[in-house]
Parts: sequence; structure tokens; C-alpha cells
Amino acid sequence: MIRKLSYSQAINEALALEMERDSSVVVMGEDVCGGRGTDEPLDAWGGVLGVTKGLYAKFGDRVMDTPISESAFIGAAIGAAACGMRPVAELMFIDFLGVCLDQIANQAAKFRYMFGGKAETPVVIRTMIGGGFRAAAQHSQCWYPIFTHIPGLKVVVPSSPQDAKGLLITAIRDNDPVIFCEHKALYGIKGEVPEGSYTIPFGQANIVRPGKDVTIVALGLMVHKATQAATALAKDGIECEIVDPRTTSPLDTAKILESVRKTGRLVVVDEASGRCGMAADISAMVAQQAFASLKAQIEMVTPPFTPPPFSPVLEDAYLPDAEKVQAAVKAVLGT
Amino acid sequence: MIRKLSYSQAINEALALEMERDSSVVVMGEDVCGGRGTDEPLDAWGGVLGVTKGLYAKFGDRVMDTPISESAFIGAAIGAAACGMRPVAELMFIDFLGVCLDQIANQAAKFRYMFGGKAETPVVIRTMIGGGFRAAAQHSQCWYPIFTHIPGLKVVVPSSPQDAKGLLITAIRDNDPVIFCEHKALYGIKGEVPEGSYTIPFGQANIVRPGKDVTIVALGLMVHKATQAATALAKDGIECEIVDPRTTSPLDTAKILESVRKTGRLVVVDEASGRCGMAADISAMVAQQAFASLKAQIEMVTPPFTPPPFSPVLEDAYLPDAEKVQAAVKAVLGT
Amino acid sequence: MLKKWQKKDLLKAYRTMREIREFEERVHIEFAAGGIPGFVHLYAGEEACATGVCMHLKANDKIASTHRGHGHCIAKGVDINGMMAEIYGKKTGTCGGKGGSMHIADLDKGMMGANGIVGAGPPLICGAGLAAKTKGSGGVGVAFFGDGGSNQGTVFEAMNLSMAWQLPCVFVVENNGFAESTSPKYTAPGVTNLSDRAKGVGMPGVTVDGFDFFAVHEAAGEMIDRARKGQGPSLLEVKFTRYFGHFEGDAMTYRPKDEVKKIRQTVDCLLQFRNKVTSAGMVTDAELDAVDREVKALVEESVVQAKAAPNPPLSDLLTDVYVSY
Amino acid sequence: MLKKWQKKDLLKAYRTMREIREFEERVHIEFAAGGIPGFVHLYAGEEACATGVCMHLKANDKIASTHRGHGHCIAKGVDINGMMAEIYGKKTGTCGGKGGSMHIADLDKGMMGANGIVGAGPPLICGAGLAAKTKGSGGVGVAFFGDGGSNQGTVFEAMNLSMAWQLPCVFVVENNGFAESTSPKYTAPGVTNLSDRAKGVGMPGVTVDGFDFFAVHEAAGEMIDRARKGQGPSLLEVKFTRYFGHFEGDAMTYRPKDEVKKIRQTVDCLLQFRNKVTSAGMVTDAELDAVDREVKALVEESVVQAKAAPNPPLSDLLTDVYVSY
Ligand SMILES: Cc1ncc(C[n+]2csc(CCOP(=O)(O)OP(=O)(O)O)c2C)c(N)n1
Ligand SMILES: Cc1ncc(C[n+]2csc(CCOP(=O)(O)OP(=O)(O)O)c2C)c(N)n1
Ligand SMILES: [Mg+2]
Ligand SMILES: [Mg+2]
Repeated sequence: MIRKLSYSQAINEALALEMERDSSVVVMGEDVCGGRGTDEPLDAWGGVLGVTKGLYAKFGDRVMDTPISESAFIGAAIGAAACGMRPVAELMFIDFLGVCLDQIANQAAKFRYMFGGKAETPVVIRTMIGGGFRAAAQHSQCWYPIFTHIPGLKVVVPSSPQDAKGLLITAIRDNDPVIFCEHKALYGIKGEVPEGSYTIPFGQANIVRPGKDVTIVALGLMVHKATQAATALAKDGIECEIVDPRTTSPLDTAKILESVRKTGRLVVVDEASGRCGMAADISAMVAQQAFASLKAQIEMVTPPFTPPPFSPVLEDAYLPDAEKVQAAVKAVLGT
Repeated sequence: MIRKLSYSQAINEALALEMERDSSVVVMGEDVCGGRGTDEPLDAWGGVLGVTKGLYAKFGDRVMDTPISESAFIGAAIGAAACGMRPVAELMFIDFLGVCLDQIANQAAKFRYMFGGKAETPVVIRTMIGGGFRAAAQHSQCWYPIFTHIPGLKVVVPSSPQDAKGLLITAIRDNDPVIFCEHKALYGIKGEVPEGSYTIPFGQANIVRPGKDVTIVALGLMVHKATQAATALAKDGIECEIVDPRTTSPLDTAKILESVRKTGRLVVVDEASGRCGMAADISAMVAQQAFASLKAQIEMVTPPFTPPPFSPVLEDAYLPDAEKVQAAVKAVLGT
Repeated sequence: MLKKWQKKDLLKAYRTMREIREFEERVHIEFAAGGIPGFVHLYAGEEACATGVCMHLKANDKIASTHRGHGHCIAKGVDINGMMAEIYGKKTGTCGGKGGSMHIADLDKGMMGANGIVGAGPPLICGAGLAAKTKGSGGVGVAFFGDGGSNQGTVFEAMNLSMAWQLPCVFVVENNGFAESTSPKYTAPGVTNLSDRAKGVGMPGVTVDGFDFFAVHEAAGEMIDRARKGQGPSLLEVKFTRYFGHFEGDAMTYRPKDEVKKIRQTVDCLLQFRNKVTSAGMVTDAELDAVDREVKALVEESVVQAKAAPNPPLSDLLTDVYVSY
Repeated sequence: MLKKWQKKDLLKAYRTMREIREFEERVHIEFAAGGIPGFVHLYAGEEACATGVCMHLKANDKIASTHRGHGHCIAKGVDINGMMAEIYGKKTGTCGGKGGSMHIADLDKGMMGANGIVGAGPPLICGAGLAAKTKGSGGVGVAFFGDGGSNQGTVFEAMNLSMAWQLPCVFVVENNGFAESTSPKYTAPGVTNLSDRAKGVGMPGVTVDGFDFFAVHEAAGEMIDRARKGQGPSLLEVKFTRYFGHFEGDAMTYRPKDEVKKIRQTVDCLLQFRNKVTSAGMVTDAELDAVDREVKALVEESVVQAKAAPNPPLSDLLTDVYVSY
């Protein structure tokens, strides 16, 4: 029997395995170890939600705490990557990208191109995304479309413990800058996770559930909402195929198109803002490349165009859920 | 006869008129006046491409130079706006948003919502976009999709001198934060510009050219490329309708949909990256809301998914041009 | 030092500090009980700072706060009932339940917002200073930030900009010894005091004992006065500790077990204040006890009201994104 | 001071400075003639800094540069023919024509890139320092930035981080008196020297005359040595002026008409150097003249080659975005 690990444990394990394997891998971020500068024992935090907890015991000062200076330490991770290391830097919440985006989008993303192919920047930036924690407007966003917009970055949005581990190992070994987006509401979910090292290639979608009537493309937490919806719809005899792209850049357009060519119908569910977001991105790609197969309009299920609200009742209404997905599926089926 | 002004003069005139009219309007940015701290006369620069030149003579210290500290001075503009002023801050190139995005996307954009409707932040951020200057990867981007992605911001991308003036006046009088994107390759183009004050409402697209065969949606400089293409295509009897949304947020979906319902065909031309960009955004919206009217796939004309290259031959190949638009129009016509 | 003081002001200072303490102790309890959603950062232990600074401010003066913002709110006059309801996410909250603990703001009271982004307040307060300077209103802006926040480039930039523009601003670094679990000894090993940050931009910088209300009050008064007179910005470092975890739920393994207990029994700002004013004979213990009781009732009432208050209607989700659509 | 020097090193220093000067003067002419695309920022006048600093560096040491990067490139050993071709946007350029003047980089030479973003280099150099420290390579990282750049929060953050991590880094602020047209007297009125920025993070800070090669060389040497020995980072301010506009095309109305001319005739770094070494009898005028001639030919050749070189093929547009797709 394969062990069950939480998404958070799976990430921790991937980090440990890669740090073990490759001494050029270091982990850095605010309180990723914790307790530094105090007289008490270290590893006091292990990251704000404990994801890196325990790494200090194994790897000591390769788990590096940082001042609250995202531009500096993420820039340092990028610079170190360009000098032969493989840093994994933690941007605690993706919502904080506004204080360090330049280093990611104008430096890391562009070095190789601007320098005529003569640079490699194997940096990974782990960051938390998503809602559900009543963490309000500045700690609940899903800004991966901003990274997806930018050539030169790779963007990962894992939806399960097994994927999280395999994709993170791939990310660390990849020679390009990778943004690794961890949904905070998934940390606690458990799933079977193989022991030891394994990789999941980027740009290969996962068919989470096969079906012939409607294609649902969903990422991260939304895969679970889509699955709930599909389970409910199955009772009405509607068979949804759920495609989890796993990486938004590169995007497995082939598998999405294949599914839509089969079903003729597309619903895209995404927790990010709908304007210039992933839902639009995938919808547009399909409207361009599989138009002839489409039997109905494409539906997008995204939050309303508002910041994430604090109040639990409002946040619940804000987030896409199984009901909204069901409604969208019915809409594309015209039922 | 109506005067002709350049796009740059039109912007300067809008600023002057509003500063004249409302003492709470101040202009700030790096070298927007210039020469500060030297013994020589001020107004030494008037902005890096001279757009604010001459304002100092009229308005003195209301034209404020800043240190190279975009977070601080754009944050200050936002804070001042929340305290009753109407600052117009200049982010020299939109490519620099990475050093100050937080103040725009997490502060200005969200104050009103987070504070339960009890804030107004009438700030305008003027910024240069676009390619053609051989300015390479960090000075040629069109990052307005990033701003468009974010609820709470309004985003303007004017394509003509007349629009630039009217839309900037609207922006300054608007009580929400506005990102005003000026295409550097348009500064020199001339057009008729009415004297005195006038406003152009946000969210109202301009039908630049009527036509019945294909709808082309284009923004900023791309309106001109689309027009060239349409002129060429007209010789073959193909009538393109060119829709310039003028603002990407709010977006005049009604007018775009109306046009597509008429023509049944859509080409979106955009200079921004195609992934999670405006072309995808508009395409997806149409695939959702006007699917039944579509007679063919939607085509998007955007740069390839690479950073802007430096070498003139490469940059020319990178940028969308009339030929690429023509090809896309022919593709949706199946000819 | 006490001689300059009027009794009513002493009572006011004490009352404000007590309101903050009582509010935070109560939120701590209620959070543990499970009624409060989200991330909550408590200000208990640091009351002398918000109070000592804000007592110098008028309604028209502005402050920019942090994720640990309750104390600043109360000291700047934000209504406690509204705050408590906000923390509970209710319609009657200061922000209609849309902001929560990390985003309480009340512009009418000059409170420009708690802030979920470390270091975001100082640039905003430059704007407040600019507005005051431009209008010639005589107003000032005060930005609070933490020892951790002092590492953020935005804070440096804002201090530097305030020098370039000679803004009527005061920067207050609340050095409570930790950013989450990390000490400034680790993140800023080169400086003895965080007020030394001022030297990089050439503004005056002073460090005071943050458990001593009167020390904070005096130093802040001079800086605010200076700013108001158009003599430029300055930086005040207030040193103390927080009594609770970084946020509610933090086990605080990075601190010695009894540290807080000892501080509470020795240098606690309310305790010291009480000792000073009573032994100077300016206020009696009974008078202070009365304040304690009143405040307790007030906070109790705010909790009762907050719990009973309605949630925001779902239609509120879509409003307040823009002034005009 | 000259006594420590060997003749070959003096000639090397002079040659590097001359290469930079000749390169920049030539680019200035060619830009005016219309052959060079894009934004070009020239380093002429500032040669003593790049040269005086980089002479202490090994191939394995790293530098991070600015928009005004030609001088740093040449001093760090980047090939002049490649640079010239890059500035012309040709396939034979250092970056295959994809980067241009503002993005010349050569990681093999330890040159981590000119940079179009003011203040972006210092964080990157922390990474270089971290890599050197982690590997125990004894390498150092040097970040150059301008007086204008010293206002950017990223620069403060990087200096502060380098203290927290005790990185083998040196920060060099090239104070040429202007950021575009704005003087540091306006943007940093509180500090006399920009080396005072060091005080905010508690690192050593020194200011030197940037027209004096030997002063720069000596001060930089001490700091680099310190970093190499693991004694921590420091900040060097180099004061001088640039001879051309902010970028090519700048009319420089913010400077007195003859200022540059006067400087060229009095304190110019090449002139001073020549006077010092010849009057000390260590090198003859004839030897230096020979260098001048050689360098002139070299730069001439680079222009001829660059003009004749092919453009990148259109297929290059799509390559080099990723290592693996
Ligand atoms: C830009 C940014 N980085 C990181 C965080 C996460 N964070 C929130 S509070 C905090 C510690 C702040 O420490 P300090 O400034 O000393 O304030 P204190 O909590 O001690 O009052 C951190 C790292 C954040 N909110 N914003
Ligand atoms: C983040 C950012 N802001 C603004 C600019 C525009 N800009 C380019 S160079 C420059 C002036 C830089 O001055 P300084 O740092 O003194 O360097 P110098 O040009 O004098 O060498 C400015 C404002 C930029 N490139 N990046
Ligand atoms: Mg703290
Ligand atoms: Mg300069």
C-alpha cells in the first residue's frame, strides 16, 4: 500500500529529497527555519504554515531565514541561480509579488533571452495562493496569471499531494525559473504519495476524471470543486471530463484540445480573477484552435471581479464552488 | 478647422487644463520637471520624452520631481489621493511596475473595497508602453493585462491624440485609481484635437472603422496596424470593422459583442503577451457571450511568447503588423 | 515630567491604553473560543506606543498602520464596537465586514488602514504628509511599522522621499523584538538601534523605552511638533515586546517560557503608568480601577453586539469595487 | 602610493581606462551618425571606477552593472568586438543581438549584466555572494549603482541582506552628480555623502574621488579584501561626473556649458593618471601614446566588424526563452 501524505508533507519531502541529492539546493525565506537571533532552539516556525518544518534539523544553515526584504532575497536567489546554485525561495503569499516582481519578471524571466542564451537561472519560487482562510484581500489571491503572462517563467499549480511532490522535484531540477503555487487550503488534504524521488514533467495535463459530455479544465483547489460537481452531475447521467493542466506555463494545449474535440463543450473553472486570467486564456486558446468542435459557448467559472472579501459569508459566495460549476456545465449543455 | 496636436502635446494639454482647473491636481515623477538640485534652470527634462515639458513654467512646484523610488512616490500619490488630492504620478515605463506594483494592486486598487466603501483614491498613474524603440526587453512591454487583471483599477490605452486628451481628463476627474498607458511610438503622431476641456467616458469603445465582414479589436498602436490592414483588405473587397475599446477596464463588452454579432468573425490584435493577455480576454468573452454568432474560429494576433528582443530586425518580426493582421483576417474568412 | 500633565489627560492616556489591552485580551480569548475568522495579530504589550504617539494627533492628522493595527485604531479614535464587529466579519463592522482585522481603516478619523503588506504604510503616509503640506493644513502623518518592516525597501524609500520633499511625517518603528519568530539581531546585525536607519537618509532618529508611556509621549511629541512646524521628518524607535504570539495560534517556541509573564509583572506599560501617577498623587488607584471597569464593560458590550450583528448581505460582495462603474 | 605598483599593472590600468574612453567616444560618434539603435548610456568620465574596482577581481568574481554598463563590461574583461556588435544589434554580439547596450552580460567573465532597471543589480549580487560563500570559493560580488539608484529600496534591502547573511559583497555607488537631470542634492538632502547610506545598515562606508584612479583602486582593494576574508560587506562611494548626457540625445541643459570641458582638461582620470605615472618616471608618455594608438585601432576594428556583421536570423526571435521547453 502506498503511504498517504498531506500536500504539505509531500512538499516537505520533495524539498528534503532534493536537498539531500544536490548540495546546491538551498531553501530561503521568512521564517522558513525561524527563531534566528533568539536564544531559543531554531526551526521555531518552519514557514508560516509549517511546510518547511524539520528541514533545519537535516540541513542546517542551508535553510536560510531572511529579513522581510522580498526584492533582496528573491533577487539573491535568482542571482545565486545564475551563479550555479539551485535556490528554492519562498514568497510567503503570492499576494506579496508586488514588492519583488521586478526580480522575477524582468530579471530571472529574461536573463536567458537578453543574454543570447548564455544564462541558466534554475530558481524555484514557492508561494501560497488562494482563498478560504478568511485572510481577506491581501492574502487570498491567485495571481499566477500574472506570472503566466510573462515569457521566460514556468508556472506550476499542483492540486494533489502526489502531484505536488513530483512537480516540485521537477521544478528544482529544471533549469528555468519556476513559480510553484501552493494552495493553502490544500495543505491539509491527504493522498497517496510514492516514496523516494519521482518527477512529473511540466506541460502534461492530468485527466483527473474521464468523461464524454463536457470538458472541465480546472487548477489547484478548483480541481476538487470540479470533481464534486462532476460527481453530482454523474447522478444525472452527465459525464464530465476533468482536465488538470498542472502547469499553466507551459500549458498542455494538446490534451485540452483533444478533450474538447471529444466532448465539444468546455467549462473552465479558475479561482483567479477572470479578466486576463487563466480561464480566459484557456477559453481563448480553444476558441481559436478547436472552434469547429465546439457545440456550445464556453463557460468560465471564476470569482466575481472584486477583491477577496473578509467576511466568511462573502468569501464563500466569492469562491467558485461545485454548485457554480454544475450550473456552468448545465449551461453549456443547454439544459 | 480643428487644430492638429501630437499625442504627446494632447497629453500635455490635458494635464495643463486639469491643473489649471483643480488645484488638487499635482504631477509627480522622475524628471517630470528636471534639473532639480542643480544651479541651472528647471524644466530641464519635462519627462524622459518631454511629455510634461512646460508644465513647470505654468504650475511651479506642483510639478514634483521624485527620487528613483517608485514604491515611495507612487505610494505617496495614492496616499495623497486618499487624503483628498488628485495626483498624477508617472511610472516612466510600465516595465518598472515590478518595483511598485504592491502600492497599486494591493493598496490603491483595494482601499475602497477593504474599507467597506469608505475610501476614494482618485490617483492617475501615467506610464509608457510598447515597442518599436529598440529599447529591448525591459523597456518595451505592454503590461496593461496585469493591471486589467486586478479588480479596483481602471485601465486606459488611448490610440489617438484626441482620445488621449479626453481620456486623460476623464482619468483625472475619475474617483478611482486609473492606469493611463501611453504608447511611446504614438507620441509623435498628429491628429485633430478639440480645444478646451472635454471628456471621453470610460468603457465606451470607438468604432474606428465600420465594416461588415470581420471585427478587429485592437488597442493603442495596434489600432493603427489594424487600420493599415483594413485598408489593404478593402482593396480585396473585405470590409473590416475596427473596434478600439480605449479602456480595458472597464471593457465595453456590449459594443464588441454587437460588432461580432454583426460580422460573425473576430480577430483580436494586441501588442501584449498573448498568455493571459487582452487578446485572450476579449476572445474568451466573445466565445462565452456571442458564440452563436461566430462563423469561424477567433484569431489572436500577438507577439510570440518571448521577451521583446533588441535587434531591430528581430523587434520588427516580434511586433504585430498589418501583414499579420491581414493573414488573421483571411484565416477567419477561410480564404 | 508628570508636572506638565493635567489629570484628565492622564486619565485619557490610561483609558486608551486600557481599552487596547482589554480589547486585545478579549479578542485573544474569543479567537481561542473559535468565533473569530482569519489572521489576527494582537497589540497587547505595545499600548504605550500607539497611545503616546496618537495623543499628539488631531482628527485631521493621519496614521498608517500595520497588520498589528488594533492599537493604532483605538488610539486614533476608531469606534470599538465597529472594530469588534469588523473582526467578526459583520455588516456593522468599520468596513462592513469586508476588511477584517488586517484592514480596519477609518479615513474620517485619520486612520488610513491596517495593512496586510509589511512596509506598505510608510509610502502612503508620505502622501498624507504631501496632502497636508500642499494644503497648508498643518497636518502631519505618522507611519507605524515593525522591526521586521524596517527591512523592507519601501520603508527606506519613504523615509528618503520624506526628506527630499521635506514632508511633515514621523516614522515610528515598533521594535517588539520579533518579526514572526525572527529577531532583529539576525536581520539587522549592523545597527544597535533601529533608529540608526535614520542615518542612511540623514533624518533625526531616537530610541525610547516602549514600556514607558511618558518616554514615548515625550519623544513623539517633539517629532510631531517638528514635523508640524515644517522642520522635516524623523524616526522614532519604540522598544518593547508583544504579549501574544505573532498571530493567534503561534506557540511562541522562540521565546523563553516565562518572559512575558515577568514583563507583565514588572515593566508593563499600564502597571508602570499606574505606579507613576498614583505615587505622584495625581490619580488614585480607585479612579484607575473605575476606568478598568468601564472599559471592561465597553469591550464586553462590543463582543455581545458583534456576535449578535448580522452578516453582510450577499449583495455586498459586488459593491465598493469602484466609486463609479 | 605608486611605489607598490609594477609597470605592467600601471599599463594595464591605463589601457582599460583608455579602452573604455575610446569605446564610449566612438559609440557617441556612431550614435550621432545614426547607426546605433535604442537607448545608449555612456560611461566616459567614470573609467577610474570600473577599472579601479575590477582590477581587484578574478574571472570567477562577479559584478552586477547598470544601464550605464559598457565600462564595467570592459573592465571585467568582456570582449570589445562582441560588445560593439551587440550595441549594433548584430548576431556576433555578446548576446547575439538580443540584449543591446542595456543588457550586455557575459557570465563566463563574471559580468552578470547591465540592467535596464535601476537598483536591480544589488539583490542579484547578494546571490553571487551567497553562491561564493556557500561554495567556499573565496569569490566576491560587486554591485555598481548610481546616485539615483541609491534611492531605490532594492539597494537598501540588498545592503541590509548582505549584512544579515554576512556576504562577501561590495556595493559601489557611482555618484556622477545626476540621475537623468536630477541632482542627489535634491533626492538625498539629508546626507553629505552617499556612503552615509551605509550607516542605516551598519556597514563601513567610504567616499573617494572618482577622477583619481589610485584612490578608487586603494579603497576598493580594501573592501574587496575584507569581503574575500569573510569580514562582511561594505559600501564605496565614487564621486565624479559623466562626460556625455544621461543617454545619447540628452541636451544637458541642467549643466553649465563648459563644465565637462573644464573637467576634461583638469581632473580627468586618464589625464591625472598619465601625469602621475609619467612624472613618477614609471611609464613614459610614449608608452602611453602607444596604448592609445593600439586601443584606437582596436575600437575602430570593432566598429568595422560590427557594421559588417550579419543581423540575427529571424529564427533567433523564438530561441533562448527557456533552457527546456
Ligand atoms: C511584504 C510582506 N512580507 C511578508 C509578510 C508576512 N508577515 C506579516 S507580519 C510579518 C512580521 C512583521 O514583523 P514586524 O514588522 O516586526 O511587526 P510585528 O509583527 O512584530 O508587529 C511578516 C513576515 C507580509 N505581510 N508582507
Ligand atoms: C526602476 C527604474 N526607474 C527608473 C528608471 C529610468 N532611469 C534609467 S537611468 C535613470 C537615472 C539613473 O541615475 P543614476 O542611478 O544616478 O545612474 P547614472 O545614470 O547617473 O549613471 C533613470 C531614472 C529605470 N530604468 N528603472
Ligand atoms: Mg516586530
Ligand atoms: Mg548618477
